[in-house]
This record gives sequence, C-alpha cells and structure tokens, in this order.
Amino acid sequence: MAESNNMSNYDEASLRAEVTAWLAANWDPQLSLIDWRTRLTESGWAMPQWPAQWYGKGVSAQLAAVVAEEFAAVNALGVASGGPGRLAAVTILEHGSDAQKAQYLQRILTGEDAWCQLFSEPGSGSDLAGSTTRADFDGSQWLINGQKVWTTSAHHATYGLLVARTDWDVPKHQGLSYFVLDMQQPGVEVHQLRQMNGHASFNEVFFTDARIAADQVLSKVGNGWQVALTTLAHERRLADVLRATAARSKLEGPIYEEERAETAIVMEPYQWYPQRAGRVDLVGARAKSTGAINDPAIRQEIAKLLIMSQTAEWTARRARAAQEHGRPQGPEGSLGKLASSNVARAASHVHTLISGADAMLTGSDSPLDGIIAEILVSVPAISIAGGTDEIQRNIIAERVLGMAKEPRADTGPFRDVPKNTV
Amino acid sequence: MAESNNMSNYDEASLRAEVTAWLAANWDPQLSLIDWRTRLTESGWAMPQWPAQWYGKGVSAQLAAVVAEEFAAVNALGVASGGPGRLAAVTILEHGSDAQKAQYLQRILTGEDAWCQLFSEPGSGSDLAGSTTRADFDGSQWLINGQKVWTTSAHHATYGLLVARTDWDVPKHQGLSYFVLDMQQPGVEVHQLRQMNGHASFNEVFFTDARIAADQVLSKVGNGWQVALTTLAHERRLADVLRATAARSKLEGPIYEEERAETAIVMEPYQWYPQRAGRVDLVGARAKSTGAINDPAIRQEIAKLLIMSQTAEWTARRARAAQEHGRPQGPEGSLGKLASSNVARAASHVHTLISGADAMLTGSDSPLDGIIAEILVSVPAISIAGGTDEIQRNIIAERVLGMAKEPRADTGPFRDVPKNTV
Amino acid sequence: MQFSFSDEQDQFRAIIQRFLREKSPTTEVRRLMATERGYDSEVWRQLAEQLGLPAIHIPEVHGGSGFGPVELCIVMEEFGRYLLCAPYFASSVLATTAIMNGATAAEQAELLPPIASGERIATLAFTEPNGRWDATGVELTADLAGGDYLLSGTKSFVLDGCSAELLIVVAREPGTSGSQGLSFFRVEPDAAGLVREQLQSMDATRKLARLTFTNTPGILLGELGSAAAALSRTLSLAAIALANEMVGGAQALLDSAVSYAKMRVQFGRTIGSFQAIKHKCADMLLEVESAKSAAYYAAQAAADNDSDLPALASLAKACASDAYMHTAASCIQIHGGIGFTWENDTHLWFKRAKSSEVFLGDPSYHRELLMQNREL
Amino acid sequence: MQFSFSDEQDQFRAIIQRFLREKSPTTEVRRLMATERGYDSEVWRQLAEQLGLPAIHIPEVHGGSGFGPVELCIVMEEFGRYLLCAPYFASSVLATTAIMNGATAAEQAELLPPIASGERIATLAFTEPNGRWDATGVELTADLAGGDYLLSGTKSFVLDGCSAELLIVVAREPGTSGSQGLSFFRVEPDAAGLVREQLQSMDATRKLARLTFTNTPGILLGELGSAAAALSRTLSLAAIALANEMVGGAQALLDSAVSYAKMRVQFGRTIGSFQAIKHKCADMLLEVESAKSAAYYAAQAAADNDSDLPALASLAKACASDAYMHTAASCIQIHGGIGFTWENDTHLWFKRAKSSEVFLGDPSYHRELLMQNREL
Repeated sequence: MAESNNMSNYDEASLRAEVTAWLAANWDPQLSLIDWRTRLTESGWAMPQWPAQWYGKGVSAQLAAVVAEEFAAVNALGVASGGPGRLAAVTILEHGSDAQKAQYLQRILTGEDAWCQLFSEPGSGSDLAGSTTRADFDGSQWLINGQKVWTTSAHHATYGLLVARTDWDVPKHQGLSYFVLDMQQPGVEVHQLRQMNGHASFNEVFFTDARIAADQVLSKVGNGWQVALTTLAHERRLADVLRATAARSKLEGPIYEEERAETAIVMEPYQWYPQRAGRVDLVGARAKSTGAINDPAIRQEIAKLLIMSQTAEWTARRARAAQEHGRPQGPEGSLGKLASSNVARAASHVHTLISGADAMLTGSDSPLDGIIAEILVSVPAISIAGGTDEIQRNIIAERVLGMAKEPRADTGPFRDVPKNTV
Repeated sequence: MAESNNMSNYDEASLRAEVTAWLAANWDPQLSLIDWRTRLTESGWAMPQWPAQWYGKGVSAQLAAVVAEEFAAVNALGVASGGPGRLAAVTILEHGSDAQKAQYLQRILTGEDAWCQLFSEPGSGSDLAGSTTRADFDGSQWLINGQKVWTTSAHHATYGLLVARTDWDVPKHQGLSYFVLDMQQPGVEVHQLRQMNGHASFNEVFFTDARIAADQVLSKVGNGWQVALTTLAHERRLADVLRATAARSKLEGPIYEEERAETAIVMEPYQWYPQRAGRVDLVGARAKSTGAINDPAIRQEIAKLLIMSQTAEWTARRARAAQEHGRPQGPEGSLGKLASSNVARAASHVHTLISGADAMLTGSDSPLDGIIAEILVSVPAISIAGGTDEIQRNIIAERVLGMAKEPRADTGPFRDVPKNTV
Repeated sequence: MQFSFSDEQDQFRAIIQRFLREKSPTTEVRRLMATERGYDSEVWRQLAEQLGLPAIHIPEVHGGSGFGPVELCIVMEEFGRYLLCAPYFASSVLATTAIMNGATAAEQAELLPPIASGERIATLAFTEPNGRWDATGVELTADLAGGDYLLSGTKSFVLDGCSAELLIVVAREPGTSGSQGLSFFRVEPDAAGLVREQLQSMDATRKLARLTFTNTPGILLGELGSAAAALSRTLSLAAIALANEMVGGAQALLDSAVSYAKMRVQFGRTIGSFQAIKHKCADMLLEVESAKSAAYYAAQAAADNDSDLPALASLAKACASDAYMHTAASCIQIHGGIGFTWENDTHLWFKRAKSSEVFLGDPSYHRELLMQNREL
Repeated sequence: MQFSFSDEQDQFRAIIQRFLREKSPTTEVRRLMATERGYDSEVWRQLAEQLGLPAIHIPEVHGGSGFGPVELCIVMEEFGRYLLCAPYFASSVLATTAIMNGATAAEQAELLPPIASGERIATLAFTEPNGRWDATGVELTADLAGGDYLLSGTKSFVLDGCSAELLIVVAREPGTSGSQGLSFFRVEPDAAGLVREQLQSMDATRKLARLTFTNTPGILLGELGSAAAALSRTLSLAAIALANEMVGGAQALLDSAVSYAKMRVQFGRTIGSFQAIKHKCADMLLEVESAKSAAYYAAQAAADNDSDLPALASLAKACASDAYMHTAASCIQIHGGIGFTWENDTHLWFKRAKSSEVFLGDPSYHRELLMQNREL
C-alpha cells in the first residue's frame, strides 16, 4: 500500500498553523454530528495519517498527534471511532478497491453506517482459520450459508466484514475470502446470545443463501486470511476510544450530546467488562467495610492480588516505555493478556473471601448494588474472550521464546481436515 | 507362560500343615543366610506361587499368603527380596529359556548374585523406548556400545538387565532386544552420579565393546520392549520389601544380622527418599517448636498441606479397598504419584515457612540435624523420578479419562527419528 | 474405617441416579430455578414416597428408615451431580439433624414423622446478616414473657426460608454471648411478627431468605440454653453433607469437560489431544478424587461417631469447596466461549459451586477450624 | 517514574555482563563455593579497580562514584544472573547503606572510602538466632562502661561474617525494646570477646556466620539510640537490591530451561514443542517479567526517594522470591533427571533461590509488611 505512505511536506509548525486556522474557520459545535463529520472528512483533517486522496493529509503518526492536540484544544470532535466500523475502515483502506473505498469509507467515518465483524464460528473459535461458512459463486453473485457467532452489534449493523470459505480443496488458510456483506437482507438472521452473567453482548448470525455481489470481495478470492490479519491487528483498541471520548464527557451542547448517545450505543455490550477484570480497585474499600482487612490470612491474599495487579500494570508501562524510546517491543506486551486473567481470577477469589455469605447473593441484594455478584460471574470470560489463556501461552512460547510449534494435523486440503459437526 | 499357572492341589489346611512341618524340620536361625536360602529354594517354599519346577509350589496368591504367615510365625527368613534382583527373577521366569532359568534364578533368590537394571539413557528418559545403546552381533557374540544412567547398585552388580537396540530400520519399539549382561568385564565402566542433594544413589554405566554371548538374549531378538514391560510392571515395590524386613528388625541371631546387613546395602541409595516426599509427619512438631503454629497465614498453609496429604492417603486406601472387594481398580491408583508430587512441594513450602532463616542452613546447622535442609533440596526429585508429573498427567488423561493421544512424531524407522546427540 | 461402599449402597446410589436422570434434567433445573418456590411438589412427593429419601437418616421409631450419614451423603452426592431442585438440604439435612441433636424424644416424636414422610418441609435458621456460620454469630434473642418465648432479630441466608412450613430457629437468652445461652425454637411460618423475604441468590437453584422476627412466638425445643453443642454437631454433619453434594457436582463438571474435550475439534484434532487440555483434566481428576476421599471419609466418620468429626467435617468442606470451584472454572475454560453462555449448562454448576464455596463457611474458615480441632 | 533504562545504564549493564561472563563461569562458582572465604580476591580487586562497583552508590565526596540505587540494582541483577561469588551484598549493599543512613558525616568520611575502593570489606550484623528480620528482633546489648561500649549477645545469618574486615553491628541499650534504643556500632574483626563461626549454608555461594559478642568493644556510629529508622531504610534498600539479584537469577534459569527444551528431544520431537513444557515456560516468563517490573520499579522509587518505599521494597522482595523459587523448580522439572544432578548447574541457582526466599524475610512476611505500609 504505497499510497498510505505518501508523506506530506508539512513540518510541525506549518501543520499546526494550518489546522488551527481551519478549526477556527470550520469547527462549530452547533452543527449536527453528521454535518460536522461530513465537513471534517472532506477537509482531510479527519484522518491526517491517511492519504490525501482518502480523507487524510498523508502525515506521519507524530504529526497526526499534533492535529489531535489542536482538536482537543478547542474540544472539536473527530470521526466516529468506536466499534467494528473502525476495523472496517482500516481494512478497506488497505485492501479495498478505489470503488469500495469511495462506497464505504466516508460513511464509516461520519458514523452513518454501522458495521459488524463476522469471523468467529461455533466450530472455529481458537482456530479462526477453520471457518466453514461457505461462499459459493453462482455465476453472478456469491451465496452465503453458515453461521457466525460472538458478533458484537450485529443487530444494528448495515454491513458486515465476512470471512467465508470459497475453496475446500486447498489448505485451510488458502481457501478463505473476505467480503463486505449487506446485513439488511432476508438471508441474514441475527439472534442475541445471552451470557452466564445475564448480559447479552453478542449475537449469532445465520446465513441462508445470503447474497453478495461479485464486486464486494476485498482483495482477491482466496486471500481472505491475509485481509483478516489486517483486521485482527487493529482489534482491542476499545480502551483508547474510551479515553478520547471521556475527555469530552462534561461538555454541554447538542453535538456533544449526540456523540455521547453514539458512544453509549457502541459501549452498551461492554457494560460488564470492568467486572470481568475482577475490579481490583474495589478490594481495599470492601475489605475495610467488612472487616476482612483484619484477617491475616485474607491480608495475604489481598497482598498477592496487589502484587499481581501492580506488576501487570508496570510490565505494560515498561512495554510502552520501550516503544516510546524506539526500542523493539520486549516480551512485556504479549504477556498482558495472560497477566490479566491471573489478576481477574485472584480478584474474584479475594472478593469472595471478603464478601463471605454475601457472595451467595445477586442483584440489588449483592454488595455494591450487585457489582460483587457481577464480578464473581463475569470473571471466567477474561481467560477466554479475545484468545484463551492456552492460545496466549502458545503465542508467548512460540513467538517470544522461540519454541517449536506442535506438529500440525490440519495442513492438507481443508475438505479432509477433521472438523466439528455443528 | 503356561507353566507358572500350574496350580497345585493344595487346600489351605493341607498347605499350612505341610509348610509348618517343613519349617519345624528345616528352619534354623544358626545357618548362614546362603545355606538357609539354598535349602529354602530347593524345597519349593521359597516362591510358593512359582511353578514347582522353579523353586515353587504352583499355588495361588491367596495360598502363598498362608505360607508367608507361617514363615512370619516362626520368624523364618525368605529369599533375597530387595533391589533389581527381584526384577531380574520375575523377568527371567517369564521370558527366559530353561537354561537361563537354571543359570540365574537360584542365585538371585539366595542373594549370591546382585543385579542391576540398565534401561534409562541420557538421551531417553521419559521416552524409554528411544534407547540408542547399540548391540551389534559380530557372528558369534553381541558387542555393546553406549551409555545407561540412573542405574541403582551398578557398582556391586554381577549381572545387568540390558535393553539395547539391535535393529535401527524398524519403528523404535520393534528394534530393541533384552539381554543379560555380565557386569564384571573390561568393556563395562561404572561411575557414581551425584545428586544436587549431595547423595549418590545412582550410576552411569558406559559400554565400550562390552560382550554378551549369543545365548544371553531373553525372549527373542527384537522383542526387548515386550520383555521390558514385564520388568517395569514389577517396579516400585520397595515399600513392601521394607515392611517385610522391618518385622524382623529387633530379632537377634547371626542370620538376622546377615539379613540386616544385606538390607542396609540395598537400602543405602534410598536413605534420602523420605525427605524427597516432604516429611509431612514433621510439620506439626516443627510448627510448635518454632512458634509458627501461631501465625494465622502459616496455619492456612499447614491446613492445605494436611488436606492434600490426608486425601492422598485416603485415595490410595480407597483404591486398595476396591481391589480387595474384587472391583476393578478405579482411577485412584494412577493418581497417587501425581498427588505425592503436590504433597511434597507443599510440604517443602511449609517447612520453609516454619523454619524461616534456618532454611538457609544445611548439615548439622540445619534443624533436626540437617533433615530440614535435606527436605528442601530433595523435593524436586519426586516430580521427576519414576516418571515425571507431565508423563503421569498424560497417562491419567489417556488411560483413565480416555482422551486421545497426541499425534506421534516417532513412528517411522528409528534411524530417521530425531534424537538427542549426546 | 470403611474405604468402599457396600453393594447395597451402590445399588441405592444407582436407584437415585435413575430417578434423577429422569426427573432432574437441566431443562427441569432451568424451569424450576426460575420459579419462586424453586422445586416441583410432585417430584418431591415421588422422592419421598417412592424412594423415602427425606426419611433416610431419621430413626425408624420416628417414621424414618434408620440409615445413617453414609446413605444421606450418597443422596447428597447424587443431588449435587444432577443439581436437583428440592428443599432437601434445608429440611432433611439441616432441620432434621438439628431436631435429632437438639430436641427431646417427645419433641422428635412429634416433629420428625411428617418431615420423614416429606409432608412437612422444615428449615434451620441460624445465620444472621453478619454472615457468621457459628454460634457466636447469633444475636437474635428469645425473651420469656408470661411463659411464652418471643423472638426478636433477623436471620439471613436461610435455605428455603420462604417456602418452609416449619422453622427451627437458633436464638439466645438476652445478655449471653458466644456459645452460652443458645436454644432451638420452633416457629410456625405464619407466626406473628415474622416477615419472610426472598433474597436474590446468584445460584437460583438455592433459594435463600431473610427472616425478620419482631416479638415472634417460638416454642422451645430441648433444654433452655444448651443448644450450642447440638448446633455444632448439626453444622459438622451439614458440612459433610454439603461436601458430598459438592463432589457430585464437581464430578458432573469433570465428566462434561472431558466429554466436550473428546468431541470438540480445533486445528484438525480433538482439543482433548492437546496437553494443555489433557493435563488440566488430569489435575481436575486428582482434585475431584481427593475431595471425594475426604467427603466419603468424613461421612463414614460421622456414621462411626468419630471423635475427630469437627476436624474431618472442616477438612472435607474446605477440600470440596476448592475442588468444586476449580473444576467449575476449568470446565468453562475447556468449553471456551460457549462455556460462558447462558445456553450452555456449565454455569448452573458454576453458580452452585460459588454458593457452596461460602455456604456454611468458606475454605479459609474451615482450614482454620481444622487447625483448631486437629491435634498436630 | 522511569519505566526504561537509559542508554548509559544499558551500556553499564553490558560492561558488567562482559566481565562476569569471563570471571564467573559456573566452574569458578563451583571452585569458590567450596572454599571457606567464598570469593576470589583477585576478581574482587578487578571488580573494584576496573569497574568501580563497590563505589557505585557511595557519594563522590567519600570516594564513591555517586550513582544511585538503579545502578546498584543493575549490578545486583547481573551478579544474580551469573551467581558471582563476592562479598558485594554484605559490603556494598548492607554495610555501605547502613553507614550512609546511620553514621555521621565524619564517620562516613572515615569508613566509606576504603569500602568504595574495595580495600576493606564490611558487613552488617543485625539478625540474631531468633531469625527475625527487623529491629524488634535485636536483643544484643551495648553497655556503656567507662566511656566505652561493650557489646554482648549473638548475631546470626551474618553475610560474609567470618571474612569481613569491618563489622557494623546493631545493638540496643539494655532495658529497651522494639525500635527504641537501637544504635549502630563498628566492631573490629579482632576485637576482644568476639567469636566468629562459619555456618553451614545450603547455598554455598552465600557464606553465613554466627558472631558471639562477650563484652566486645564497639564504637558508636551516629547518634545513640536512634538507629531504627536508618536500619529500616537500609533494609528497604537491601530488599530491593536482593529482589534485583533474584530476578537476574530467575532470568538465568528461564534462559536455561528454554534453551534445554529447544534442544532436548523425546518421542522424536524437541520437548519444547510439547504444550506441557511450552506453557510452563510461558508462565515462567510472565512470572519473571512481573518480578522484574517490581524490582525495577522499586529501584527507581528508591532513587526518587519515594515515600512509599517500604511498601514497594516488600512488594518487590515478595514477588521476586516467589518467582525465583517457581522458576528454579520449573527449570529442574524441565531438565528432568539430569536437572537433579550435582553435575548440572541448575541446583546452584535453586539453592540461591531458596536462601534468597528467606533471607531478609520470606514472602509471607513481606506481604504482611506490604499491607501495613500501603494505604488501600
């Protein structure tokens, strides 16, 4: 993708001057969200790192940060940034045709279209490339049959990013293709999937002869796994999104209200996420309020938890510091997910110890208006979602420590590879 | 082996009468150990379960226990029972030719010959069938080259049970043969192997063109793995041996002295074994003497250890009870080794907590005249020796829980299987 | 000490299993846990009439079948395995044992027969909002006023407290503390000044209640002020029964994890062929078998009136609690994402494991009790 | 707070590593640990003259190089990795820090220069046979007799206590207790009434001594009776230095385990391709990196005079102790039988891990201190 690297001739001063002037002339909190973002995308200040041809200025990451600073200084809003839309945007920018870019990118950035990501299947979770949803070309269009799962926001998405199998006679990674699917058609059925903690954050999506036009393949047929890797590489930035919008959480004005409503919809499925991390932040106050703080055995468990939690945070900061100093990222980055599972498990254990009999309750009868119960029943998710602990350990051992991969049992034609019958 | 099943016509009463009479006529504590055992083996009362042709009476296990009772009643000694000699005896009885039986069995039972077991190699520990010690036939005899390790008592053994590779072009389990090796020859060199706890319980044995006569193969060439399985099935009976001789530990008389001297030699390499099991028995008294018993956090750890240790014992008793009731052995039996690793680790941890600064000391400066230090540096052995924890978990998962084996990487001709270069 | 079940006990277990396979599939568990009462009266009737389970450890003279703690614990283990929704723990374990330990022979003759027949469901109210599981936590008072006892205070975490038809309440004489001055009282469910509120329990198969007493009349059981020892014996047996219930549940989770691992394919292999899963299952088996050994041993010790019972009860409870929680977490982990869904049954046992972990005292509490009750 | 080392610090580390690779191969460690003194005087001289390591955190005015805790901890980490046999912890960490914290400027000017140059090896004697690691454990008394102080009592677990040429001794005024009445004294190795006995240490690379004082003359350092705070600060820094030493050792064990697992073949595959080994190594890495994060953070906090230092020191010590022991046990396990032999080097680090686990207080002790010193 040469075009995304077409660096501009800005230096910091000239860039700052230009964006300041543009904001002074154009930023207007009285505009509607879509009107403002339409203006913004057309200016190129929407995605400064993107090429000038596509809503950008072709500047470096460093200079893009300067633009963001100036936006923040006047509390100007950026483009729609949460949820799978952002993944769609980067994937289409990197792999899409010009026609696809023209069709989709702007409406993603303005937030007019919502997207969802159709990767995981009931039969392929850890083994994402084992997808068995089929895409068959009938001469004029693709017919999609199969099922996806763990799809966030599918129920209000306009489009879906779909990975499906187009060739069953080649090894599994080579037989996948990547499509843009119109979610608003009769062949697509969306069901909510309820979790053991009572929330319904995800959907199952069923395809029965769903249709995709021939020009809606991203990259080329059979190259779906490569395209999917781009999408996957941009996952897990939710925290960054929250940090950005949190800065404007107290501002008044219609455009801010609109943005908060938009964020609320994006965030709705994630309400319980803090609880699945075990809420170490609550431990001290809870232990004091129940008197558990005076129990020497519980003190040991609290201390173990504090150590685990603080070192996980410091390890993450070491990783960030190394990157900021331009050094190659050390092993610290890859370990965060595994550490967070350990922290969550230990925190849940400590909350149980602290809560005693109250740990049997839920809803408003559970301490902190139900948050303790939420912690206890949400924790098991953290060592599964986004890659199980087992997969994380494989990745750490193979990619960080350089240990040999296991002999593979799935290298032949996908048709012959054992799979789940679902 | 039909001949070992040639059940006699004894019933309990006739058997008891006959053995009592024979003992009254023959048992004489004034005899030397060898003279008595020679008389004993020739009578058939030495190994009542063995065929009459070979030092036995061909009776059932139940009736053999009756014989043992009568021997115990008059404090009569049995045959030499400890160490690898016993393994040699059962293996030769099952797989040896009549000539081999005639040559070896009696002198094993009398204790005139000492044996050792030459199975493990530096390059094949968990993977016992991966032996690379070679046996090449030069037309008249076998030439042995290679190295064995973890050999107990090799330095005073007359003969060795040797597994060596005779065919490199078949899959690994099929290319092994099982030999009787004369240890007292120039091509055999024995070195003591010191452990991290300072003891030297094992030897390394090096072969440089060591010789074995053509008639010293047990069973047939290429059948070594099957023969080895017989030996392995009779391992780990040390505790039984100790129980038997302990009953006579206070008796006076020359033959008892001789037996105790013999047992001491057999047991010498195992002196530190109780310490590798973590010595749970010492925890209570130690915790009281140091005052650690008053520390609520340490009390938790002691309680965890007690629970682990007691349940391990009860699980073993459940297994024995099931067998006694004639029921198929449940999973309880296979779990003991894994449980003992957990107990030993926890016990070592508790001993460290209890001992505090004293845990830094060794020898006579360490508490209980060095036993605490022995525990702390011996514990790592228990999760390795006799099959690592990892191998135990494989066995439990595959044989008890019926889970699938891993795909194998070593099924082709052994010549082509990756191996260690040692 | 017996280390195996007799043939008769094995047959008894098989009969219960057959009953539960039919009556307590998870579809039924899900249906009943969503109801307020939490059990099916018809199944309860069958369980009493056909199998005589509420009578199991009640003496024959009081309408029971005169079996002992071992048989009671076989029942509990199977109920735990199948997550049966029934007021059995409340009525047949807690209340029955309290009455057998604390009431006079005449009182037992009156109270036990309808419990044994299953006609009357009782419960024991002893824990209070302070969440303590021993005598010292009791603050509810019994005042003697004109020959009657009037109870005032609050009980909480009372098993089936809203549906029970007979309440056995632990109360103390005003001015006493610790294990002094405690007595059992029977209270009718419609007694004056009694308010019964359902608590929202995380484990919806275990219905819990808060009972508020305001000058509520209660009838003394046994001798005044001497309930502490009987309560303690009752709690020991209850802990052992719960430990057996837990190992049944843990075994169900282990079975589920292993069978899923044998069936589920990823990367062209069953996930059970990967050491990560295999070794986790081996460790689960070790933990479940260890917990069983403790639970069975303690049940046998109760049958033998072993003097070490309090220590053994704590040992079994602590061991089973940890094994159940670990097994539940591992079972979800092995199922992956699907194991975290509502649709999958694993969470039913996970929540039971969590409530069992703290019910009657958590593992730390029981480890400390073990240390206090065991001569080292 | 800095979360990465500067380029200069990285270069400093590389220089030390180069030195240790040459001077402290395990053949040397084995040779020296078998000697009574336990180190090589020539290597010590080089380490002082060429690298200036004993001077590292001593102020320039006292002949030091004026670096701080972070550089000291880089040295410790590398010493831990290579198991260098040297009296560095005794002299440059414990004694130096005690003098810097507790002696007057004039006393420092006298005592520190020969320590900085490596000419004089000092140690700090504070723990006693009771094995307590804080001020309250001090029972040895200092009596004022005719203007001189006479020390009586016993110190134990004194690092390099037999070979040290200067002893800094913590003693208390008779009749005081707790953190009251404590002072530092300097005692000459040949002082009257001093008996020095080598203890048999499991970790032969750490020489420990028992010192018996009988009316032994000592010279007061700093102000009489006010050593408690200085001792506490000294022990915080020592715990942090030890934590850094431990993470160096743990990293060496991890490296050894991983490289063995990559090379060793069983069943036709490297054992590192089995998930059992792979996942164990991943967990080891997580634990070692976590311990490093704590050790580095605490060192930086010491450099910044962070008020939370006692809590951070305990956190780092507890975390590193557990990580080191777990890594040592796992490293032996991955090596299998060979890992349990004397010939294999793993046990050298295992024994260092065990002695480090309890030296300056075990993880439970430091977790409790963490709770006391950390506002939740």
